[in-house]
Amino acid sequence: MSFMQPSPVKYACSCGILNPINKLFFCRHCPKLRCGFCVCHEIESHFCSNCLENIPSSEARHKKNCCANCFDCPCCQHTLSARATTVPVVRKADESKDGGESGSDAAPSPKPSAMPTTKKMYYLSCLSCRWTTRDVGIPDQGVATGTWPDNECLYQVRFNTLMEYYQSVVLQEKQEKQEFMRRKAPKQHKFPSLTDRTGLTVSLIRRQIGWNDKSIPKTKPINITPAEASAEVEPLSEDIFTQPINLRNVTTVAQRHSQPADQPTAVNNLYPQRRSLWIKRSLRCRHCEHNLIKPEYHPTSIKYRIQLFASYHVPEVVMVRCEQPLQPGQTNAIFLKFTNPTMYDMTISILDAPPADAQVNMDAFMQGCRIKEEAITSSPLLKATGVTLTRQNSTREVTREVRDLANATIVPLDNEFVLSQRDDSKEFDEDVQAPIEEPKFIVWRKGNKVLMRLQFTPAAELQTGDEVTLGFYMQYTYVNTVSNTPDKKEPTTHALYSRLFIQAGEIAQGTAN
Amino acid sequence: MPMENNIKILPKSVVCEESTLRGDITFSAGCVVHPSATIIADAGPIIIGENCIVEEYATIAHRLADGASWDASNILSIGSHNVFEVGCNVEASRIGDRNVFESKCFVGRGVTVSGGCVIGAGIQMRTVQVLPENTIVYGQQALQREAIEKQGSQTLQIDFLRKVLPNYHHLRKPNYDPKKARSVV
Amino acid sequence: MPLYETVMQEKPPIVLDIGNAYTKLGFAAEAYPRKIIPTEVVLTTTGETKRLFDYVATEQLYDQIVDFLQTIFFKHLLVSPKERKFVVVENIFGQSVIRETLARALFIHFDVSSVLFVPAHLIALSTLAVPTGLVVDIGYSETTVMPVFSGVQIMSAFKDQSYGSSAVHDEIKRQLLATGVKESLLTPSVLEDIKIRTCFVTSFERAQAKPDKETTPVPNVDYAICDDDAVISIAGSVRETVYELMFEQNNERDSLPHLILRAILDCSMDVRCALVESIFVIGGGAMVMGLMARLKAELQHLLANDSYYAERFHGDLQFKFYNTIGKQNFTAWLGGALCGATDLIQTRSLSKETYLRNEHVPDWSNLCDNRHGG
Amino acid sequence: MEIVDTYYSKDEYVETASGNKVSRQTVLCGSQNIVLNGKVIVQSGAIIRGDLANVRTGRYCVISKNSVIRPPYKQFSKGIAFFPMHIGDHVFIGEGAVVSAAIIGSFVYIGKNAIIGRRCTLKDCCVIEDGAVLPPETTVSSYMRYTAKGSIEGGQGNPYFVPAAMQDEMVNYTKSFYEHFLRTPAPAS
Repeated sequence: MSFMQPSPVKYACSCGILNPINKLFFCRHCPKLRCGFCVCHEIESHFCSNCLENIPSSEARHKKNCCANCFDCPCCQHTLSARATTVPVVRKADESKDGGESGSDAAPSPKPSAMPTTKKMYYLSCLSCRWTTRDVGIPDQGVATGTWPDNECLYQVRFNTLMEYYQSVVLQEKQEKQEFMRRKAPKQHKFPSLTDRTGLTVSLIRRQIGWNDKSIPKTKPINITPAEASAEVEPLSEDIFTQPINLRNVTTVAQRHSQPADQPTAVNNLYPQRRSLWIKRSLRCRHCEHNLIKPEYHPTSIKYRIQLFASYHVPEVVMVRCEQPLQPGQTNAIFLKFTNPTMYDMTISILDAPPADAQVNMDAFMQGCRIKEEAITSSPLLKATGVTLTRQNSTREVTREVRDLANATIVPLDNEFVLSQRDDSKEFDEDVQAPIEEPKFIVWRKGNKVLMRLQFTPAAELQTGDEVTLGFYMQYTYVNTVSNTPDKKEPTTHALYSRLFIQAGEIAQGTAN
Repeated sequence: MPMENNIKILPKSVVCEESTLRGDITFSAGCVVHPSATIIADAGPIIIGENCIVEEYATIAHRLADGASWDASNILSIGSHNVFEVGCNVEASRIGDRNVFESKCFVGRGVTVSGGCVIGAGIQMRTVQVLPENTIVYGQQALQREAIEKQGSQTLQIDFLRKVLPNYHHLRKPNYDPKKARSVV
Repeated sequence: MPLYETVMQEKPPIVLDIGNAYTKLGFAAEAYPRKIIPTEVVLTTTGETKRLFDYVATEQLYDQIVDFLQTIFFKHLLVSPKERKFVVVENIFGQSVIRETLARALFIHFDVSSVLFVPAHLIALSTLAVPTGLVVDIGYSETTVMPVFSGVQIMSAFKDQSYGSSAVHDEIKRQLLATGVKESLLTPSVLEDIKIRTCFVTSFERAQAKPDKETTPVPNVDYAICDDDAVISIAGSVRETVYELMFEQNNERDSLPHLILRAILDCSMDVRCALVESIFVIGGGAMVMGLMARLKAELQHLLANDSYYAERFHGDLQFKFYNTIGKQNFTAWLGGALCGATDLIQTRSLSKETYLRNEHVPDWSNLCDNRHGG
Repeated sequence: MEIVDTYYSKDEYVETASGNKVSRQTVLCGSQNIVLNGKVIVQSGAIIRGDLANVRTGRYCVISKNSVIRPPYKQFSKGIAFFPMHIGDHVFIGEGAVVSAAIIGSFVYIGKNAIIGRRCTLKDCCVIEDGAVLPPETTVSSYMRYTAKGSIEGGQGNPYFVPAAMQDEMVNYTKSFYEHFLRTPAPAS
């Protein structure tokens, strides 16, 4: 079983969504679990995933989020590779260009009179579908990342005219409106004057003296020729009724859409497409606006500057196995392995209801939020979906109820147990720990790991093949080394809890009646 | 049924001993068979043209149709300059020249592969069909397109392999020389 | 010009046209969308791919929209949505739950600064710089007709019918199943591919001649469905007739030409002539070969030979059509991109502050929003 | 889920001084050109073509059953050359995978029956899904997931496609794979 398979153990994130621990983050400042849904995603850096070059964001915007050097195959969307061919060129400058062009058939015959020298010419080739730039008649280039034809837009000029036209129309409208408002609501003078009200006389006098009109010259909408409708429409070619079509020459939807500007229907109009850039993201807690993840800048670096993974802070629970085949209504036990990832000992208790004191604290907190909210949220839609909103700074966090999936009852542990701190040096120690008095539900203990036996009973009404899910609350002590107030240096200890759901397996065949 | 294996290897071929060869198989000059390749001639002889490469875990099979039996005249003829890449499984009824069967592709019995074709990695072809010259089958949806030119030949690779493989592998000796055979006649 | 230059210097607004089948996305003031992607969402919880607008509960739709927008921003547009301005091209008769949920996702989850909702038909017409036109939008799930006169949509004359690309897909499927093709082969993507690569709208003459006269059949096509490794033969008749459902003659009189003529008749007398001479066909479904020629022939034919229309239309009318700039499937998006490039984005948008005040998107059909004369 | 113990018989595997566990049913061609840097598992049926060029793996790699590790070649105008292949630490190569990459970084997961074409570059912490096909010369950058559908997803900081703590996940996985890959205990005597 690798981490690639869906994990049977899920933690409820503070936003209410269930996730395996490797998709969760732990905000040390809150301190709460966060998942990909309830954090704020931000763009850290742009890079090309093919040439692994970092692209500054201004350049990325300028290049329309495309890499300047890498191209995608218009046929299969895989990356194109530059291929070099050596073509003989004749010395004469004016003829060298011809040589390059005829180089597409790889072996042009050089003129015997001229001195044959060779020159490298490049074309792009797809190693997946074998498409090449020669397929569509693009001449080879002298440099590998050469001047391959860009998406050209046939109506760009028209589009620009339209844009200018609308911009000026809107602007004019705006000015007229301002003018109107100015007249409608004149300045509140003590003594209303007629000239102020009309605004006529001042400008009239100014004009009479020969001065410029004070007011901003009115922008006139630039003229545009409106599109003309025509009675002529493109006729259906008669060939279609008689000529068989070759599907290999007709592009697919994906091919058309990868070239959005012209969306060619024939394969000989496919052109290499600049490769889209990728981003590294940083994740930010919406609640306290601290970063949860901040990757290093460089595209090839795999490190993080900030990495608050849940697996570094929250005890990891791994399901080992169930004691017996699962039967509805029959007491069973599950073996769970707990691992303490932190440098401090943890005290863990397993409960079937939220810890009482925590509940009170959280409830009070939530209640406080909710009251504030009721005032601002009045949308019936939100109420209908049962979503409550917590107003936090600029962004709000949408919290939902944890969906209770459990269909088995657990026997909560009668006492808590201690999970020792992680000590990497212990890994190499051979000496066995002195056996200590253990609660009887602990099967073994090694370093920061504990294997534990938890009793549970699947619900009696389950059928063969039904998935048994058990849910419990895990309360653990967490030592927070960061403090929100700068003066306090001592690490603080919190009692936190997480809600866990474990898919124990399916009800086995043949109920033992 | 072929009574026993009858493997003819022409000079300049490199056939590793660790390959599985069954039935009546003829390797023309310049073929390279990597270790762990499998060639099965159950239904009739297989004749492999010049300068073909058969890589690891590649399988070329000339299988018996239901109810049929060994027929010496039912020859599976494979053209020259074909490449059978790692793990491909080819049972095509006819194979021309200069084709590339990429890794882990499967080409079923009903398929006729003409020449200059490329069957992309991982593609399964079972339906009875004829692939015209220079067909490229590619991608997840196994789309087909036509290349403008034939695939380049692999003679350079064969030259290299012919130099290197004997240093590391036990080879089956070329056992059939057409010149000698002719002189005997 | 200084005023709108400042608009453009800040980050360009994002323009979204979320269609039923494909979503067009890009930036304002650009002449074509950056990407055209299927309106499908890969659910982050389970990893499965599903259509964006397939949902049971509103909360589920919200999650799907969030996931979908997340992909748009961080995979395709590569910009942070925070504090951005948006232009959203919308179907004016679209479901308000989708509109509301989209607005909620944008404002609350992504914290955008403003959203400008623009009606698709009207905004598409802006790409022509003409104030009047009869906009016919052939989309995925429906075909809609909206007359616009002097920049005002004539809502009362709006017409829609459920034939769009998806109806054509169903028709292809029906016809192919009848020829004995296995149903499992005909996945939506295969049907779309068959439609786009082999089918066309036949000529008016051939469509009329069909029942009595034997015409030379259109060549068949062998189509390889490679996913399942099968080859099916698509008869010429299939290629030719699947689009006929848009022109079907029946008692309902709801084929596309009828729809257009009825929409025109629902407008007041003095605008009809202008509309007849300014038909504007947009939408992905309009990109099929032969559609315009057929539509024109049908319209002229009805006008001349159908007594109902002959009585009501007067004079020598000639139907005229506009050509789109760019491709038909992103014309509405293009209008949005033009609109987003102007100062309207500042003045007409729904700002975050306004939205948060009552968590509601003003809607023309909602009486409450119209009461204050807004 | 906890990795369950896998047992092998004493005759089937050879354990080297550096802790490599190599099946006897493998084809290691040109073994003098193959360097396994310790605690590497090479399972039955795997082929490593050291005869074509050098192959070097880091520590804690798993080369599963029937996979083929084959240095890539490149054709030049004057001939052909096979390039050495480097594989980093903590790399898992699934069953039946065909790997012809030029470089595989560390903490890489290659799924079952994946095909890695010639001269591909797999950077650290990337995932190749089961059955994915990478055409030659593909680069998969860190924290990317190459799907069986042929698309690339993920990226560093994207929480959905590749675990953010991919490095730790792969270290734990390959280590515990090694620790749970045990010789069948001798019958109690």
